[in-house]
Amino acid sequence: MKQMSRIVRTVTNLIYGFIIIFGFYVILHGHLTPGGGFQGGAIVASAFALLLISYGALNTEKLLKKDLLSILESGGLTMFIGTAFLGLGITFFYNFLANSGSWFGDAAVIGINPGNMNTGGVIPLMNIAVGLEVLSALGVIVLVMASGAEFTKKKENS
Amino acid sequence: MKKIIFGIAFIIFFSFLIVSAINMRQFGEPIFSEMDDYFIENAQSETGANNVVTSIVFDYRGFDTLGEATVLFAAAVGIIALFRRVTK
Amino acid sequence: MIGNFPYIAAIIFIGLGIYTLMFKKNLIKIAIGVVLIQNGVNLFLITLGYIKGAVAPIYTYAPSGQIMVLPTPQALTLTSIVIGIATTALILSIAMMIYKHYGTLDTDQVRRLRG
Amino acid sequence: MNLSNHIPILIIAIPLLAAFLVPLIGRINKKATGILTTLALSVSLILTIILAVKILTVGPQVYVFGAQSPALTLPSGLKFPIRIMFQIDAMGIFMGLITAVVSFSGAVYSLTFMEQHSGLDKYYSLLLLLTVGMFSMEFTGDIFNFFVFLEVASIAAVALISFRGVDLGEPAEAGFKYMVVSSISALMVLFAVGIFYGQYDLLNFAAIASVVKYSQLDKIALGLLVPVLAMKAGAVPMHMWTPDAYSEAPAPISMILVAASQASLYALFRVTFSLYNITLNTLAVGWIIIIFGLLSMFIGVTMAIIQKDIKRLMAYHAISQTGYMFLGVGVGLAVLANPVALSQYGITAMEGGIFHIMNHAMYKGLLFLTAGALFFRTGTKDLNKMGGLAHSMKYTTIFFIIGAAAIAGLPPFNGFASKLLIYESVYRFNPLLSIIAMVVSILTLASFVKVFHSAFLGPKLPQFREVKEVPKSMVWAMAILSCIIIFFGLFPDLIVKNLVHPAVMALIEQFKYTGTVLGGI
Repeated sequence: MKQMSRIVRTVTNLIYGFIIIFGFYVILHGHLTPGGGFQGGAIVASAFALLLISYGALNTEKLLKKDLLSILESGGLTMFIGTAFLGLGITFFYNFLANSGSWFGDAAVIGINPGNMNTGGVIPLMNIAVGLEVLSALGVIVLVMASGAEFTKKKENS
Repeated sequence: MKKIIFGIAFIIFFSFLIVSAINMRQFGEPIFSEMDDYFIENAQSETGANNVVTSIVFDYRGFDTLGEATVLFAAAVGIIALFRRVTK
Repeated sequence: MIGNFPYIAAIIFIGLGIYTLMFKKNLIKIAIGVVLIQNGVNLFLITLGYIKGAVAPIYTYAPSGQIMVLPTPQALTLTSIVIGIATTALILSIAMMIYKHYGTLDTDQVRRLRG
Repeated sequence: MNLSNHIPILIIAIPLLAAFLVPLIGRINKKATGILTTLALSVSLILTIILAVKILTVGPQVYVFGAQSPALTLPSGLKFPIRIMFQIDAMGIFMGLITAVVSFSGAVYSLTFMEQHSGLDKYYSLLLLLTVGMFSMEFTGDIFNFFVFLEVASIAAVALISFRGVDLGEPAEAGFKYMVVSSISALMVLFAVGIFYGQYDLLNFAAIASVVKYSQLDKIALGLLVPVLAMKAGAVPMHMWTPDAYSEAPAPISMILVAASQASLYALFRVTFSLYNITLNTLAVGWIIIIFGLLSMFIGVTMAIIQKDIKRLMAYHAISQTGYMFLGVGVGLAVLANPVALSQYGITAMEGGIFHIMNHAMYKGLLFLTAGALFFRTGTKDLNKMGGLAHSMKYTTIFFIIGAAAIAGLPPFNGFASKLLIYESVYRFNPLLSIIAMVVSILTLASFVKVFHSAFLGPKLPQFREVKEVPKSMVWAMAILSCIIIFFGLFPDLIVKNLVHPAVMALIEQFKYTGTVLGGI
């Protein structure tokens, strides 16, 4: 994959940061507004895909390290299953933070309300964990497939 | 010959599915909704999250979500393994 | 009958996917067939949750006095969409690998394993 | 916090956590990945045995995720469960034991078998994920959760089958076939989930079983579930993926794949017995399953005789042996609505079929491992190129003889025990079926005599002069399975009475299955 024209690269430079910020916004507000870890992670990964098609696989690999993303992926999943393990005093996946008064532990106003960030118990934590996992997993998949395509093409020419 | 067998199998399967769609309950008018009513009424007080879908995804059906994240992880690991460079 | 049209639309998706799988010979087209079936099944699931005139099941600034659609199918569809992404990515990678080794995507020429 | 209540989830969560950590640890130390995997799987094997003892003495266990207490299936004022739960009865734990033993010995075997390959951290991670997927498929009481873990198992299996696809084309090809087959079957399962959900607004197996009416839609759901699960189990009209996947995967993975297809077989029995039970037309559905079995037995063995590739030959035998399970359990299903026939021979036939599941996992696993050992030392899978290996690979030869005798149903081994149960009970149902089963058994014996002759007997070939016995970890893995085979062969009554009979009764007695969740036993 070669890099695309200057117009595309300039527009990418302008917007990819905003896409990533929007993705993290969706991840963090998953328990209040439409969205959540998967959707936000997919949005961030779409920014990676944008970088990839406008700059080409080889240039993007300098910016996004595959190793870093793999570590982030395992870390996100470990955090997710770790949060589930913490509920093991009662049951696996027990929401031990909800309505407890500590982190994310405020009781929600029942019925229609403007939303309070500090609610949801373990749900925001799991959203963050899954968000990290999805963005890194999709990023790794896109990067590896793109560089693999380059790899297969070279083999074909030689 | 193979195409004829495939064609017959396809037609049988497709009519099977169409029959299921026609017999399905009316679109937009669920008959039973006990489980979902419970979620809509109690999700806010039990989990504290405003978004009922998220509270189902991460609380009531959290194990599904773990499985789904695992599928994505498995696919990523599998793709890295498939495109690994060094072969001894 | 006409009230069930959304289900039939989903079924047509699935049928197209099965047709592609059965009669097409290109590995990428087979992958597309699998994706079509996925989309059809996801569409079928999500239509099950709809209630006429209802709003999304989210309490943040929801319109007052409205009933809400069933939330479970949305959660199930979310799960199955992510699984679909993973399946598609793996299937395409394997197709790339086959192309690397055989230099073709035609199933008739790829088949080394038979009998 | 009392950990003994949490055993069902720990069996799954420990390998899952290990699977997430293995890629991280693989960056620091490559050797540690295999050891960590073996450790995690041995913990889950021990926990499975503890849970099995508990279930067989106390009764079925439920584990509700995220509830106030692990056994709280119905929160106050509800008629049906709302959370995901594990529901493990004697049948579920029977399959769980198979999975635990097979995956543990697979991991031990892999320690040296896979040593020369690169990307081992990914390999072990995927192996753990495959195990987790199988365990969850067998333990879960939620139909959507079943779909999710079916996908976990199939994606991990595909990645493992095409693990050698970097160098070779054939593994990638086999992986592609398996991927397409398993995604179609998973999606059809999902469609059936949608049908059940749309009708009853329920996702729990037991809750659906208590309300299922066998309406037109339920018939369609059954018509979708039975063929796709039979396809995943490798029954004959849909068997095209089986020989490719089994023969192209690394040997320990072929062994685990056998157990993975049996998890689908278990799901098929679960659907027909626990979900529908006598609401369906048992005679018709039973005969459909019997016909699957007959076709699998006969076509599997005839295709096996003409093979030259040793793993492909064994893969066709795996199809053929799956037919016995279909036959035994199918006869049980056909007479399910008839209490007299059920108690006379139906239960015995089912005992034979269910016992054969475990026996088959053990001896087919052992045979795949010996084939892997031959491949490890000689570098070929072609029977015509092998010969005289009995001189240099003594242990492997002994293990192969044990496995071959067991699969052919010779008396002191476990295959004989389960096959005898099937023959004598099926004979009372329909003599012709029993005769076909015996003929297939004889053909199996003939085929394995041929393999033994061409691979092990004869003079020592010059190109294999350097060949020596395989490393210790591979011998140990094969020894574990051989010991189980011999033990089962010597004391079949003990196993049938304590392990197989409760499993069969758990399938037949639907009210117990629903009662565990909904109360009212």
